[in-house]
Amino acid sequence: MAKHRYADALALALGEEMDKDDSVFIIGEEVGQYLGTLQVTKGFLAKYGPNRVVDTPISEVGIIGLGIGSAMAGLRPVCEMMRLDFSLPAYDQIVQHAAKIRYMFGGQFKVPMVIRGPSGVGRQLSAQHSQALEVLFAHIPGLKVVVPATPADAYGLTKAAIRDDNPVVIIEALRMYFEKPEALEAIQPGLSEIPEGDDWIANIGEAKVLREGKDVTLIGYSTMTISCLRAANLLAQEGISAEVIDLRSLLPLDMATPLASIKKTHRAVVVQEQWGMYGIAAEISAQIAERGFYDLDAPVQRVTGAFVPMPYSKALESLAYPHEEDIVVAAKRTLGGK
Amino acid sequence: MAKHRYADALALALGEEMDKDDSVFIIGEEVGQYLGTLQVTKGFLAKYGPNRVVDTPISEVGIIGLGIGSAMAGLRPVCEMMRLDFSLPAYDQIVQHAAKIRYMFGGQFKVPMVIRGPSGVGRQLSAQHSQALEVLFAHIPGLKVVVPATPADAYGLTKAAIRDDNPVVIIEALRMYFEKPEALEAIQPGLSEIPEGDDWIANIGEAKVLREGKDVTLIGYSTMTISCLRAANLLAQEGISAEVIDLRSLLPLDMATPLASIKKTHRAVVVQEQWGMYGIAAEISAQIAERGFYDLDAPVQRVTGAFVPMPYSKALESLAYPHEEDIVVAAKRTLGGK
Amino acid sequence: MARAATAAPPASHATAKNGSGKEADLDIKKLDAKKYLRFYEQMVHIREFEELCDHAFRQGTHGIGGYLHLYSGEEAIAVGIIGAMDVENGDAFIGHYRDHAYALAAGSEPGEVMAEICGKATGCSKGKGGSMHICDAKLGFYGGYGIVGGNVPIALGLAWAIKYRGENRVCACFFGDGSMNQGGFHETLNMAQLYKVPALFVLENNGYAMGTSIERSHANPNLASRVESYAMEYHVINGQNIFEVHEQVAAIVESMRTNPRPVFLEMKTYRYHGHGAADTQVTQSTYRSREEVEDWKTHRDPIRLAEQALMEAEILTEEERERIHTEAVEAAKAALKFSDDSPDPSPDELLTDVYV
Amino acid sequence: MARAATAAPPASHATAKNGSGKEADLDIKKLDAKKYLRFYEQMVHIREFEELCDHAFRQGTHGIGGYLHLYSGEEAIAVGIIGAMDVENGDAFIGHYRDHAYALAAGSEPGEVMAEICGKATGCSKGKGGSMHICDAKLGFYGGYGIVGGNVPIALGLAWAIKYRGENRVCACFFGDGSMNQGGFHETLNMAQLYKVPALFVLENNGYAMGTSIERSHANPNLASRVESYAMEYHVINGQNIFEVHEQVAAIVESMRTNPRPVFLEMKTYRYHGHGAADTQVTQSTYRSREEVEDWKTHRDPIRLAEQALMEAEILTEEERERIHTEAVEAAKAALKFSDDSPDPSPDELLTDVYV
Ligand SMILES: Cc1ncc(C[n+]2csc(CCOP(=O)(O)OP(=O)(O)O)c2C)c(N)n1
Ligand SMILES: Cc1ncc(C[n+]2csc(CCOP(=O)(O)OP(=O)(O)O)c2C)c(N)n1
Ligand SMILES: [Mg+2]
Ligand SMILES: [Mg+2]
Repeated sequence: MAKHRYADALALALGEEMDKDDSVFIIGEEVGQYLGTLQVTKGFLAKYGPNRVVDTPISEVGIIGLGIGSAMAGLRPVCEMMRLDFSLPAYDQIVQHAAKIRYMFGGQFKVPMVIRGPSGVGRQLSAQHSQALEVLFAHIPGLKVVVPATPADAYGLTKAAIRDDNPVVIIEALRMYFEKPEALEAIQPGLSEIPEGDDWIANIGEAKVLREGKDVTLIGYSTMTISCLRAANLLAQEGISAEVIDLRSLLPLDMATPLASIKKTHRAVVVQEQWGMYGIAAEISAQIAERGFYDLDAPVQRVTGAFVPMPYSKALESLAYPHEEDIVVAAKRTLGGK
Repeated sequence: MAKHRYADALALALGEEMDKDDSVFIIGEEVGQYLGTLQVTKGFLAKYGPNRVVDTPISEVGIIGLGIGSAMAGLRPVCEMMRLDFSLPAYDQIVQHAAKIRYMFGGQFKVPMVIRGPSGVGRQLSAQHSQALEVLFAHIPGLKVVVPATPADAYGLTKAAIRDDNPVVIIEALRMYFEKPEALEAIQPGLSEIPEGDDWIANIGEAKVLREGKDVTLIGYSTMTISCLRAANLLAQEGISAEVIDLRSLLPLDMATPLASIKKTHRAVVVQEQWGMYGIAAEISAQIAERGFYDLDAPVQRVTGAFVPMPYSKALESLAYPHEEDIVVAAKRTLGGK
Repeated sequence: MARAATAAPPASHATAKNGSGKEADLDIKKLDAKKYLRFYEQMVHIREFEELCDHAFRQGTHGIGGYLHLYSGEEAIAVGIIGAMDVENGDAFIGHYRDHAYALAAGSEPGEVMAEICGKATGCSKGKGGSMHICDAKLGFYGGYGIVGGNVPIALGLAWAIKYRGENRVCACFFGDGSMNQGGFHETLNMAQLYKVPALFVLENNGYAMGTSIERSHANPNLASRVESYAMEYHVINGQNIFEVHEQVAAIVESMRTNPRPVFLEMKTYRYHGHGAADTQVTQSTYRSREEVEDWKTHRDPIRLAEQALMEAEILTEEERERIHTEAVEAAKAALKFSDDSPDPSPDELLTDVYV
Repeated sequence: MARAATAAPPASHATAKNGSGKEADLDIKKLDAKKYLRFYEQMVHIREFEELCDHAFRQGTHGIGGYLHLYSGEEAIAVGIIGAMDVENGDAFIGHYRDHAYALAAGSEPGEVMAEICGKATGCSKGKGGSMHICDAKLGFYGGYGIVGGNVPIALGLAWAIKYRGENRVCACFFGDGSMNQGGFHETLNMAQLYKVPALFVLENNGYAMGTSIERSHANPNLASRVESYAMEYHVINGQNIFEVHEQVAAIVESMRTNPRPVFLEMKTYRYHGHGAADTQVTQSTYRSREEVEDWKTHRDPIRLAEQALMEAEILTEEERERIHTEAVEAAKAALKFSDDSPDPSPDELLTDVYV
């Protein structure tokens, strides 16, 4: 199977869907003539023309609004946010409109649009450009939210999102964009492979056991899935067998997979890149404790980022989000360690 | 002690703080000449003049931005959102600016502003005007979020919010605005009373035991606190003694009070007006299970609204948010009931 | 010779400058009599429908809750503009929350509109939307929206889809003067002009956004300048005169089909009721006088003006007039009865329609 | 007689219309020589500071990460305008992310600015903000912001506070041409004019927002019309000529003190570097030619133009010129050395400054 970088997997998925379906188009800042801020859409303008690769002013409300309206009219817009943080000026369009139109009009319309862009922390971009905003979307009924961790899912979930008839937010892991396949393969073989053949796409709403284990279940998504795998490698060196689950989709959320795992391991660590308070991991932890109450041998451990706006200085920034060592500590805590 | 309606308590608090401190002013749509959409600021324009009671265009970004800048310059703006739902067009100003300015400038500035307005469900206002958006604020470090349930707290938390040197969002319970004091007193004596004397204000970040009990702890905030009290009355009729905790503030969050209660009751029900997925109750439930793991005799029960945009029809709407009967059922479930 | 009746605006409504200055001097007799009779009839039906809504709201027994925003006084806009579109063949339109008339003007079933307002299962949005969220997909009505300015960027997308497919369709977007102070409005206008999409922006300038007059909320009450700053074509039209509205807009819409571009219409109009049901006589008195309202009702009512012109032109007889009014009252009542006879949505409906 | 040197704009930058047409025909000799020498010196210092930042970023060993947006080419704007303000006595200003120069022009310690860019504990924002979030409260600099257009509504509030207190102060707000396409920009302009706050809106029109030219993003490249649609006073100024910038703005600022109102300045300018450090020669080639950049550097460089005029007017000698340049290089190096010698923020700092 071919090995890809995350960013290339995104490009591949977008291109394939544009080839397949004329109603798919991409719109955003610098997606065309500039070849994409991070070059995901390099070559697209030349290939598909300005009707399908649409450069815009710095007008996120307009971009999302255009996406919503054109989706209602039967197109399949992919709205690129240069960074997902920049979706916030358009948050009203997303939450009050994209998410609600189907319901509030009794099902008369559908809004098959994609909102996507790089997200997350760790690139010294400081407070306004280093956020993991998943909750702001995953709390909203009517949206779907996917969080690809690997090149395979960057590909498979993007394709699935484009074909989905609902508004889907793809929260892309900026830190993964340009990771070399070899580096990923070193963490776990297969991570950079895209399943081939017969038009594979991922199923939105399915979590996945990425590594089997029996002592403790590590649950992550996006970059934190990779950190969980690294942590599992470290734990293995100490004779602890960790199962790693990649959530892949936050809305809908597949809890059956983690709950089944915990039936086996009786211990869980939930990892999230940024703010713990009212964060994604809270829901996972709560559901495990509520629904797996009698399976748990120890309190669920949450490993989350510092509850502060992201600092710029590398020295502070690296303290502000979880590393594999933090996950190892938490895992050991579930096993009675300190 | 004087008994007040919730809306009157808000007006009283705002007026007293404006009397006390010249740097306090109120700005928003229809707050002045129209006398307030819900008449909270009735008479204010005449009393304080147009410099301190500022009517605006329908420009939420401008309103919040004006609030932020003037707060940085030393004033104490109170930005009224006609409904808190309308803060969403200005969400970027709130999350990316108000919340982050202090941190990202290393503490050089403070932003002592208040964003307030009626919120919540239950008035047949349908999808775009019936939301309990607490998570969208409480997930953001740098903000404070208070959720007064009673006239006393509508008064005390509003005053505290205005005096706080940080940006504070007051999520007001629209359904409580015009509840008659007698109706509240019938649920529990004292609910409509504002503590008198010596310039009382509430402490932001303190939960409160509103009713003592020993069998199960009911945890609510805003309208759901009232529903918990009603549920406790129903449970009492069946010989079940419920303790009721009003969270009052979601950020900072006082977990010591609920955890102490659960040490005693060993059972908890957490109630939230709207969306459960990644909702406020998830954090509370998770913390109880994580930190009170060995105290709990039964899984925490969450009682939340339906995970759908709010429907308009009364018949559907009333199914979409929790009622005291639902809380009773959940409480019994913690006690081994079905 | 019968002329389109126009009257001087009451001085008290500073913005009602009575159209663009190039007052239409229309010879009614030369116009399509049947069409205008239908428009007249539609306006009367809408008026009666709205007045019955108001009544039913106050009765409190029909299921109407929440907000209720009525269109009385502005009928010529919805009727004249939607009447210029081919909604059965791909023209699209979208509105704000004052939206019953858009559906009725396009030909939606009044019963389904009323049932929606009353939250019934038979409502056009299955009772899930209510008064603010009427729609009719089969007639190209992409719905009414409750967030001021929120529908405007969506209209950009509807019009974009037309352009994308190379169709000779148009999309109309109705909104109020208050919308112009929302940032998204500006992003939309700029992009619409940049991409030359066939969007017809219809400003219903009724002088007030809730209790705030244009003068108190727009630094420059000359609204044309805001639109012209995007180099967009702009027309001011007397929104009270169905003949002027329709003739001008029909010509514009046709020209948009062959020369796709955005066009902005400022319709001068007035609302008779309070902003919504909560805006009572008492609250209205904080921002406008009864005299002002009466002045508009007396001198610039779209139905009266149409009636007068059609009768002068001998297109409408007194008998017809009475029949139409009677039927309109009956139709509104029938719509309410349809709603009253309809069931509430079934509890299962709570969880449907969140996702496809 | 020495005249303020101005040159015709290179034809390739369509928007560089070389000021308002009423080209200043300033007699340099009649101006305050000391002041302009200081401005010249400041511009040179800023240039060297920025160039060293660029160098240090590429070295990769000084702690600079993330984005880095440099001001080279635009120096006359920050220097001339902030130089017209009384920042020690209550005048305020606020900027976007291309913000080092604002602080330096106001007199912030270059070492503290550089340390911030490098994420050190001694940085003006304690290393928490970085290049995009420089500030200096004691000099009225309310900071640089990373969200396009995000600082503009905040400026409204800063200016509002001045009006609220009845002070005769002003607040300047710096932003780029890209900001004008953000909705909040419009809400702000309307409200600023409605409330007549003393806000000086400073558009740094450098022709591009990242890789997008004005022509490709503004439906109407005549930006004046957008501002005039709010009835706001508007001036176009050649941002490359420190004499024109300062003389005109100083007069405007003084008039704002006695006649408080918002004023909008369009400063025609150009950036020499890529948008940010990630905008390389390769990516720049997608939107502008090397010739265009060279043209500006050669014919409209603010430092060269000032130098020429000051030397012609015999205010600046060749010797002085050399001294200033040498000192500027040294000052920049000293700033970097200060930063290099500074510690990282202590781990405790992670959790401070979230709340008061
Ligand atoms: C973003 C937002 N802010 C405020 C409101 C509350 N609101 C609803 S309608 C309205 C007035 C709108 O007036 P206008 O646009 O002129 O339309 P009209 O009602 O006159 O037809 C206001 C303030 C809202 N729905 N959305
Ligand atoms: C809301 C938002 N959208 C997009 C961006 C990404 N971005 C940062 S700067 C920039 C270009 C801004 O150009 P301009 O305003 O002209 O200022 P200049 O860089 O030319 O000084 C863009 C698109 C952002 N920071 N914020
Ligand atoms: Mg209006
Ligand atoms: Mg620019």
